[in-house]
Amino acid sequence: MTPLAMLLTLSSLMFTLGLLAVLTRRNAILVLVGIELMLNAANINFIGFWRYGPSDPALTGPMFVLFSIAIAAAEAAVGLAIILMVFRHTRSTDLNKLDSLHG
Amino acid sequence: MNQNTTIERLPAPRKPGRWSIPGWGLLQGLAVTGRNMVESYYKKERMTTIQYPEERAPISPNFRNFPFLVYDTDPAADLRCTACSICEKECPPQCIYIVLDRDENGKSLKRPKVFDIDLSVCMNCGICAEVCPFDSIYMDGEYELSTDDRFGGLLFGLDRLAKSADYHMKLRPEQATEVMARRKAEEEKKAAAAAAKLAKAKADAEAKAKAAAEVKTEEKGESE
Amino acid sequence: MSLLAVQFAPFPQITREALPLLPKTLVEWLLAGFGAPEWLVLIAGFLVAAATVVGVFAGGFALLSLVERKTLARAQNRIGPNRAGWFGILQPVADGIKMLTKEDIVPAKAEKLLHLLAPIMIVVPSILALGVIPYGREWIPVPLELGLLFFFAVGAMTEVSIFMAGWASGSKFPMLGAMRAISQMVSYELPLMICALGVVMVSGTLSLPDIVDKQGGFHLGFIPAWNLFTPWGLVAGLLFYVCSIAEANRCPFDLPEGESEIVAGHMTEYSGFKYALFFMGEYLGLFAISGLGITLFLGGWQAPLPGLDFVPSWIWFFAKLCAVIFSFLWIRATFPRVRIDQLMRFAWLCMIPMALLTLPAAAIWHFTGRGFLSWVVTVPLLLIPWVIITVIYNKRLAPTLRTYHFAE
Amino acid sequence: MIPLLILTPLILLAALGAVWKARPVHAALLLALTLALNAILYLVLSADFIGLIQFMVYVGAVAVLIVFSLLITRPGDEAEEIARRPRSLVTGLACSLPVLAVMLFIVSRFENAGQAVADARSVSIEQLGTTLFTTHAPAVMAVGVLLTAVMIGAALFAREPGKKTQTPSDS
Repeated sequence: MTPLAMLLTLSSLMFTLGLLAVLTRRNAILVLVGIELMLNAANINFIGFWRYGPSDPALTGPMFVLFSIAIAAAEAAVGLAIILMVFRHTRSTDLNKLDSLHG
Repeated sequence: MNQNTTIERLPAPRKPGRWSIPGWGLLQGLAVTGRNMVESYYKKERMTTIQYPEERAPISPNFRNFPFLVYDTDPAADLRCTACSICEKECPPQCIYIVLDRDENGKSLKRPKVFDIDLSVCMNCGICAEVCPFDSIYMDGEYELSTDDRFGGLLFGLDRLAKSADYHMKLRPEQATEVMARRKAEEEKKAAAAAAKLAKAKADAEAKAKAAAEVKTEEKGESE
Repeated sequence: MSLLAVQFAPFPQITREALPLLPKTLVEWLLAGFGAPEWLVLIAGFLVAAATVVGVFAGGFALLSLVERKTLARAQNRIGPNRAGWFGILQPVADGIKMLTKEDIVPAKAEKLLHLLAPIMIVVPSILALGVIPYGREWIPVPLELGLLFFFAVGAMTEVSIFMAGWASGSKFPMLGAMRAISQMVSYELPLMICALGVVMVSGTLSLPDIVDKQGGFHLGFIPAWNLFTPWGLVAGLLFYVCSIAEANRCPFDLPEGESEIVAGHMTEYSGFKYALFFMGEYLGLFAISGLGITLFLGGWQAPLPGLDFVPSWIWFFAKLCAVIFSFLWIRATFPRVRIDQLMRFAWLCMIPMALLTLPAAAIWHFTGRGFLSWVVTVPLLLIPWVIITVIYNKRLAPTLRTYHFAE
Repeated sequence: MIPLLILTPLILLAALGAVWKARPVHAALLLALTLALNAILYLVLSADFIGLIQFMVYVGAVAVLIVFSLLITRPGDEAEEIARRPRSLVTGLACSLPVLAVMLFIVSRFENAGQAVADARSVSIEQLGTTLFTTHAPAVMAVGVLLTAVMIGAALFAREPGKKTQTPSDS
């Protein structure tokens, strides 16, 4: 197993775990935890390909991770702000209870 | 007082119309503590700390702590206490325990055989000192009474309670002087009364003797 | 027999500059002499160098705990601890013995593992952060290229450990203290980093030794070329100073452990050695952030006047450290604690805008040649928020004559 | 290779814990651990700058933010979560296992092609900065605009309704 394959396996496993968290968790904040895991799995791929792939003068791998981190932070901030607002309305962060748009 | 009382504080309130720089107050505060830090090294009057075991603050004459018993010259024989038990009865937390001393015939010796004060119960109210008619019990100035023996160490018997009149004088000169003067006056009065009594008794005895002698002579005369 | 075969190289020359490296050199020399493999020598050298830094600052922590009490006492016209040893010099030892022999209480509702981990995790980042600071011309424990970034990255760990302490204790005061601490640290980390960014922009490097090197030399022959003596550097330095007080949880920003309100904040449920670890972490963090401030703005180990280079550079660093720490103590002795809403408003409405303004100021300073023109342009730019604050302060915030409606 | 062999199972374990732990705070702390280990992984892969940024942003900001909002909101009942677990796990696994299978299949096919293994590749901070502000300058601007919008948006969201002068919350 080459290091790259190992990193890719790690990343796919981590992505699956994140997906599992998003699918099974009912607490909105913990769903966000799953999303963070998935984003990080993607980042591992980028770093792995940069490290073990062909040389790239534009440094796309680290750059992409940098932007991804920035956007993940933004996403977390907005996501949590929305969750807080929802919590203020319904006194709960349980996604199953947020069904007022069901019709 | 009117309803809108203004309380003047340091620093002086800002006058309307005068502009102040934000942060100036902070610098003033720093200056105050800075001056403290520097001046405390050479200005004696700034340091009010008393280094306790070596130095002690003088205690006020009105400072009162647990009670003690006064004797004039000899703690065994000369205790002022007569074991009248007034203090025992008056004591609110009932921390005083007195047993009257009696001779073998059961006659009162007018002195305590046992006089115990439980300091862990005493609440330093000073009622015992107030009610004592014999100027015997006063409040002490002693405050280093801590002990590792919770029961025995705080149960004070005669041996630890009895203190001399000189000690009282040193502890509370004003009160002691007054007491001593009163006692002296009383003693003098008593002595005078005793002398008067003695004189009267003597006179009585003389009169009696005289009368007896007269009777005797009369009897003698009669018998003769 | 093998001892006889030991071949000692001649002991390397120790200059005054490299004096703090003496233990490391000694161990390396001994190990090499005994014929240890090269990797062992390397690792041992690193370990001893790390132990030197940790030892110096653990001693500094002990000393500071005494000096702080003495200074506070003097500011309040008291004497301070003077019983244990000569002028109380053994007081830290007595405190340490007391702390170590105390019972280690773990509340019944506590999360045992996290409760144990939190005090350890609060000391570790402080020690790691101390590792990248250049203490002298030759005394740089770990010369990282990304030293500044490393400092802030490990500093981020403190928040998590404070949260762990507060949450794992399983009671209210630690929880409240942790929430206060986290919101305070997150808020003040932002201006702290922005202030440091100005220095990075002007120096063009993230490496702390390089930043110190860039501050060498003197203007007009006697003014040291430190970042503090530039308009943007003065503002950024002062903001950095205020933020570092908040980051180190020192008075007047010591809300997370405000004794009068929430007992001891996140440390309430700790006792004995763990409590001492919290204190150690706090003081080591104070050393680290002061060291960073000195490195960024006060020229690190550079001498303050020309011609003073005969004094070893690390002595200058520690002299500056002492001065900065003393100013922290002085401030602690002077100011009362602020309220939590004042604290947050101050961070977001005052510190961050002012810190953000130092960035364009630093850029202008850099690109206008750092001369007269730079002064002319940057000083008014930096004065804008000051003017605004003065106006707001005088119009709306300043304490005026107080009226008590229901007081006699 | 050896650091990778050590780190990979650790990261997976921490991530598994973050997904599995019923108590929300434990999950969030394990997420922080996962992210920190990820940062170490980047350091091992000689992406120093990215590793430290990851540590600073994820551990210092995102994880703390998540933990903080867990404190503010009252998390739901743990027992309920555990009781619901078998059912939700079936659906979750049913959806995610195919994804995993596809990904692992691609990885196993990729291994044959993955020949170009550079032994040591690191990037200096100057190189990184230059590339960032030349080749990727438009992206930097876009991210800057995004972050500003997010800051304002989060502050607006988090503001208590009805109060006019509220300090912006940390976001």
